[in-house]
Amino acid sequence: MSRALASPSLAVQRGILGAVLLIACWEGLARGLHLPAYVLPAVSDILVGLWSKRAILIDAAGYTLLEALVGYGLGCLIGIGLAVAIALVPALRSAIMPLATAINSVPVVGYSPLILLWFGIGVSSKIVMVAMAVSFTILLSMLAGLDRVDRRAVDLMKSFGAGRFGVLWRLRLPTALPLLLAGMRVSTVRSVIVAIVTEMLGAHGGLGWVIYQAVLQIDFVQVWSAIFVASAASLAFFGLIGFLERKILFWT
Amino acid sequence: MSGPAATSLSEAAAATRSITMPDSLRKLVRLLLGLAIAAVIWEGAVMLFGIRPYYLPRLSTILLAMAATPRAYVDGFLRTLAETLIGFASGGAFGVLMGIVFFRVRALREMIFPIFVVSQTIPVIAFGALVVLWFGNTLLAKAIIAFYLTFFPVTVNTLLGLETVDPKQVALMRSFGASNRQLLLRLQLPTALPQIFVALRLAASLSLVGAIVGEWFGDTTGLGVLLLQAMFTENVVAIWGALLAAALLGTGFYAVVAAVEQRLVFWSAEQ
Amino acid sequence: MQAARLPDPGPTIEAPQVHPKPEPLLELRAINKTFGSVAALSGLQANVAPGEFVTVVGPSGCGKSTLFNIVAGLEEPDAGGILRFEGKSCHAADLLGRVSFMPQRDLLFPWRNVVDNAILALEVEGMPREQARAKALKMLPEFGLAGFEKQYPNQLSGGMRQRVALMRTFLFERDLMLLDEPFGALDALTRAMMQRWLLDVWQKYRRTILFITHDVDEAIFLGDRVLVMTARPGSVKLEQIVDLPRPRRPEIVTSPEFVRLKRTLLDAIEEESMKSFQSSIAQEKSQ
Amino acid sequence: MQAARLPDPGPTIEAPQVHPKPEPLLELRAINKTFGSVAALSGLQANVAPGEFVTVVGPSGCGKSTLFNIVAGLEEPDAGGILRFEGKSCHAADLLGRVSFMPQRDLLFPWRNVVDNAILALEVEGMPREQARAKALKMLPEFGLAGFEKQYPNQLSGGMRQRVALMRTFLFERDLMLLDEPFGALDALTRAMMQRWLLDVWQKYRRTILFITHDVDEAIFLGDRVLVMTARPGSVKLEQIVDLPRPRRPEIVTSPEFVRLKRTLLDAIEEESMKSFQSSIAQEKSQ
Amino acid sequence: AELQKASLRLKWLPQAQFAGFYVAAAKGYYKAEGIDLTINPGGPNLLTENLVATGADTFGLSGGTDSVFAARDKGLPIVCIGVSHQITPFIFVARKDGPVKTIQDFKGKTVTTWFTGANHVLNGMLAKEGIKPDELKIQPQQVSVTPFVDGSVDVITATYYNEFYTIQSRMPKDSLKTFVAEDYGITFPRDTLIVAETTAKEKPELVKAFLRASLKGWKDAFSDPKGAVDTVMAAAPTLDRTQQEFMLTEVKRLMTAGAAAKNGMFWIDADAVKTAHDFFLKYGVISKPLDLAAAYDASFIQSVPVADRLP
Ligand SMILES: Nc1ncnc2c1ncn2[C@@H]1O[C@H](COP(=O)(O)OP(=O)(O)OP(=O)(O)O)[C@@H](O)[C@H]1O
Ligand SMILES: Nc1ncnc2c1ncn2[C@@H]1O[C@H](COP(=O)(O)OP(=O)(O)OP(=O)(O)O)[C@@H](O)[C@H]1O
Ligand SMILES: Cc1ncc(C[n+]2csc(CCO)c2C)c(N)n1
Ligand SMILES: [Mg+2]
Ligand SMILES: [Mg+2]
Repeated sequence: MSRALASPSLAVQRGILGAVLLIACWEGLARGLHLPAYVLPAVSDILVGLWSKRAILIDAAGYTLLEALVGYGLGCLIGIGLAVAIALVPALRSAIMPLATAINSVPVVGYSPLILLWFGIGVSSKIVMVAMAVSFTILLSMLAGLDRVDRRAVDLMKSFGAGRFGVLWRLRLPTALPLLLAGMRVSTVRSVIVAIVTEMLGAHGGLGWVIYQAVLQIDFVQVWSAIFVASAASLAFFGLIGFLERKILFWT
Repeated sequence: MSGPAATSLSEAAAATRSITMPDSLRKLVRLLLGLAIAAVIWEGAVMLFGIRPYYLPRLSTILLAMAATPRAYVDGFLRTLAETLIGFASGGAFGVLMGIVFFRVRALREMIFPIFVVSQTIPVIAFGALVVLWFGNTLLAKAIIAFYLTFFPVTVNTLLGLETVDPKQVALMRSFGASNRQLLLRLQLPTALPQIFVALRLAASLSLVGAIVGEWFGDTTGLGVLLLQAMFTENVVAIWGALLAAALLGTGFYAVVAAVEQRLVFWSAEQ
Repeated sequence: MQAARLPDPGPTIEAPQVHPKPEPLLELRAINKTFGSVAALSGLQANVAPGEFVTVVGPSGCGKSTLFNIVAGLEEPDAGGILRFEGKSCHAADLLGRVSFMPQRDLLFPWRNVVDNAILALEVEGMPREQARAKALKMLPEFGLAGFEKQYPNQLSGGMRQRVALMRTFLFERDLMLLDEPFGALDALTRAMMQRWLLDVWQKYRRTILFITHDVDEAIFLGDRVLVMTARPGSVKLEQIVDLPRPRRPEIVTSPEFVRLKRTLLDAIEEESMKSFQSSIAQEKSQ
Repeated sequence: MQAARLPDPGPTIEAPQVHPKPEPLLELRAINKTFGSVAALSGLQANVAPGEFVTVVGPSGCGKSTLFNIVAGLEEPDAGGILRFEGKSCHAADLLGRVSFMPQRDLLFPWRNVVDNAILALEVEGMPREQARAKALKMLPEFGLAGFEKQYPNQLSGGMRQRVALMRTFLFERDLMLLDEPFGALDALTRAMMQRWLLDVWQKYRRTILFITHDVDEAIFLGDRVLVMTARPGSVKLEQIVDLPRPRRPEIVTSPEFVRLKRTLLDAIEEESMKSFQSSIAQEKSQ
Repeated sequence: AELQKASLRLKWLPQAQFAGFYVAAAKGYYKAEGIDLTINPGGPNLLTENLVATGADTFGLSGGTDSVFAARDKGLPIVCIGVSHQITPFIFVARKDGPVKTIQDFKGKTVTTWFTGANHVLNGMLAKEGIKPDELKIQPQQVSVTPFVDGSVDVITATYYNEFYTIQSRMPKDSLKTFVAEDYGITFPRDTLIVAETTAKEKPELVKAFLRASLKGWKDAFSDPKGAVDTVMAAAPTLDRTQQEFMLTEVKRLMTAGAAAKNGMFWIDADAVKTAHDFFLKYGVISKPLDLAAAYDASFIQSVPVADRLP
């Protein structure tokens, strides 16, 4: 009981300790070596910059998060859907997997010119890019999870007269959940990044757009402020999925 | 040992081998057939539906354009391959290592893992310029970016895999007096291996992303350079050329990793 | 596969001691099963009449579980074998969902607690969860699991896990039940109680049961008939009718009739088990 | 934890039937073990003399495996318990690597074939792989596994898996062996052969053995002493010395002496098992 | 003698826009001046001023006068030693048959532009015409000109040498209407050669040598355009030759326009720089007046005889 209460707080303490050490090193390096802002601004300067530009940054973060979330949701649906389709119709595997691998082995950013061409410079192209990036990770994780099911357990379900769908729903999906959720957790961060990267190639707004503008205006404090905001947003997203993961996977 | 059972086993092995040969050949033929069909569909669809080349050029046009400057594609392919491999190998090794360290040393995990997560939330493009600033236009700089994208999923999955080890099996090993090292090598890593390979397959793709994006910071050779160039000269044919080359590289690399996985993780092969 | 669908082969040629019931529920003829280079079953032949309780004994690794997998519909026998269920020739796969099967390993799902593991088959059948749970909860005490309904499998002892698996099978009510060493991990008394209870259930509902065990006493005590299997590749070596009166009292095990049957069976099994150990004995002698 | 390191409590107060050997190899006093709200063991007390063969029986879920886990060093008893090995007071963890332990589930590694699973403990000890394999290959026939050395666990029958696990334990040669239902999944004859073989090994090498079983015949046939455990929370209800002459012949099971012992033990077990089923019986009566 | 290592960071990917440098390198003009020069391409995510200021690169061909102002304004220690494009390289393009006939027609229309300098040109032109930027829909311009060709954008920004070519290859030239900055009295010289302040101070000979070699390269490039495009295409083989030849022609026009016609290539036109500076100051693009003499140092280019600077 007391351990259950004490250990997370210890974990948090250590996490904070790690963060503090990192920030101290950074601050010390930047201040100690008098690094100019265009090499590496001090954390304190970044935080000050962040505060002064908070309105712009919050707006941009909202814009980016919207793209990331919608794309993420879409990507999860597509990835899970494909994996489930493969699980239900094994013949699909040899059709879907090589194609998915080929598509995924080109960096999503590689498609950006085509996606921007096809979907325009607005929000939809970012969503498509995020969905593409997320769906493959989810597909792989989910499939690995679905595949690792115990053959004898499948046999048992079959002997109960369970069809493919029954086996999938009652056995394979629960077996796949830990891997799926791990994939979903990793994907949170990627979704924000892909949204930002695509914004940097052409957008009406968002953190990537802010970063791109700031680079060209040689405002590196603003670049880092935007990166901080992006990090915080991804981290919150990551934490949320991690929280759900722990709630869902009570038996592990 | 060389009783009748042993003979029948080796016979069985020989039998399986003689079945595998045409099997792999058949797979290859099927693959080539699949590719040919895809090519015909592509070519046919563009001609049939009159798709404008700015949206989708004919496959033959793309292949001819690639054949016109083969050196550019071959050099780019090899260079990107080298960057990818270095990034993948170092990222994979570091990822597994950190997974193990985090698994073993809870305090380190609690201190550093959040920082790893934070590091992954920084878009590469934002700090790619810094990498050029620090490491110049070197192969190393690209490999570092590939490494940066690769190690994290491997760490996460290694950790996850190590944690799924059956405590009863750990207990058994412990009862044999197994040291931590033996526990790791003989039980925990093998148990985690399927999970690690899921991440490595992902990492195969991510390391290529890293290499290509890395080449967007003022490099002279590589598929990323070709892609960027095509992108900004709005040369849709060349974009597709670079995409096809990247797809070939990525799919090939992925296939190699998947093949290694099938060899090493034979026991989890299901259905 | 086509070869398996031969026309009805007419009345089966039966050994004299075979049960004389006219229409078997399950009929197996010339069943072979090979895994790579290992022949698990070879030329197996057996009939099971409706409502009959048939026990199966045989040396370890002789193919008993393989036989069950075939009858449960999970594995097709090699081409040429004949499989008939309720008088109709069929593929093994046609039997999926028509027999209730308890595998040798418990195969509980770690994310389901005791009750939810028990109602798995009911859920598959489409029974609403609450109704299925209510049904299962009522049975818990009978299986010695009262108070454990909310536990997860990793919190149970070996015997308790097996009882949950058994309960799951019982809740899946089918004419034919296949039980693969269901009492293997139970202590003597729990085992004896489960045996008596099983006989009660069987007599009440007249479900046909095929029952694998390693305990000859158990095989005789429970069965109408005992099938003794040969060493790998397995086939039926002996079909022994057990014509002890029912209901059977625990004391029956000391009756001369029982002891005589046991002797016959042990001799048959011993002969087969010996084959598995031929080489080991040769080795021991040479030392 | 400090409480466990009490000064030597002097000569133990022993029930009259306890083995009179002067220096026990293993000594357990006032052992408790609680999992959350479930008390698995409570006030357990037992001694095992060097070279002794002690069998343990008790109702399912009474804490036998838990006891073994403690003696194997895998689980610490609750504070206050006393554990002594080779005359020295110690923590459970100190026993790691000093007893050879066969768990109830086989726990074979799916990525290792039969031989490599068998040599696991030898490898851990640092024996070169080839040497260990040679040693294991020689033992395969004795375990009825000849010709199966290259198979992987998922290609084995239940009994074969158990034999591989048993072989793994035997290759790990330690003074104290803990066997948790090692013959549970074996057929009658294989089981009888393994029993005789185990007695041979035990007499030849005089290893001390603690052996869990559900089969009272087996417990008497093998043991110098039978410990009967109470229902959960488990403790030792009865220590029954088996003073049958050795070597024991299979025929011994029909001797009056054997039958008398069996009656005593069954009565004790029955009383305990009944407790587990109290509620179930109440329920059955009410129907 | 020992060759001195140096690098030139371009503002963009290899193309005929930078032909002279590639020709000079290929013909060994830098080696002849004692410089072992590496040409590093730029790209969308790199800022040449930054790389030169930090010393990662010795020389830079950076965005233009606007980006030099911005860099100096932020305290980056760089100096401009020459200006390549003497007049604004951007134009704004509309369809002849479309609704935009005059700049007044921009009102309420969709205009795309780059927010990397070209936006200032647009704002300047609008200001001269008394139009406020919020009266039209100004959007960031993406890579592709397709939205304009498709008609979903009314006015697009184009460089003479690049996008204008692409547009013309997809719709007839006489269907286009162009708006030129100079017609509205605005000039933004672009493509500035820069070095770090320390380089300018400590290695003036290196800088001069670099300029001499580069100018020779450019002269060769203009006298043998086909050969120059060959050289560029050796560095970037997938480029479109016709487009590169077109680019070189246009770049020559931009490099030899205005004061350069008389004073030669890379001339720093102090008046044009001053006008641009005042304009930026007025619109708050830079925070404070800059010391133009320190930011633009013409002494290096003037060390090369005028004859060697004329193509
Ligand atoms: N990790 C655990 N968490 C919670 N409860 C546990 C745990 N391990 C064992 N128990 C409980 O402790 C009790 C004793 O379990 P144990 O496995 O020792 O029984 P056993 O005597 O070996 O039974 P069996 O003969 O069925 O194998 C059981 O009630 C079980 O539910
Ligand atoms: N999937 C498989 N692949 C290869 N061999 C197999 C497979 N399944 C079973 N076998 C082999 O078939 C034979 C019979 O196995 P089976 O499990 O039917 O035995 P069993 O009679 O149930 O034994 P036990 O009493 O030990 O459970 C064994 O020799 C086993 O090695
Ligand atoms: C994303 C993006 N940003 C800026 C430009 C501007 N631009 C147009 S041509 C060119 C090269 C040299 O003048 C530059 C920098 C672009 N095209 N794409
Ligand atoms: Mg079996
Ligand atoms: Mg147990």
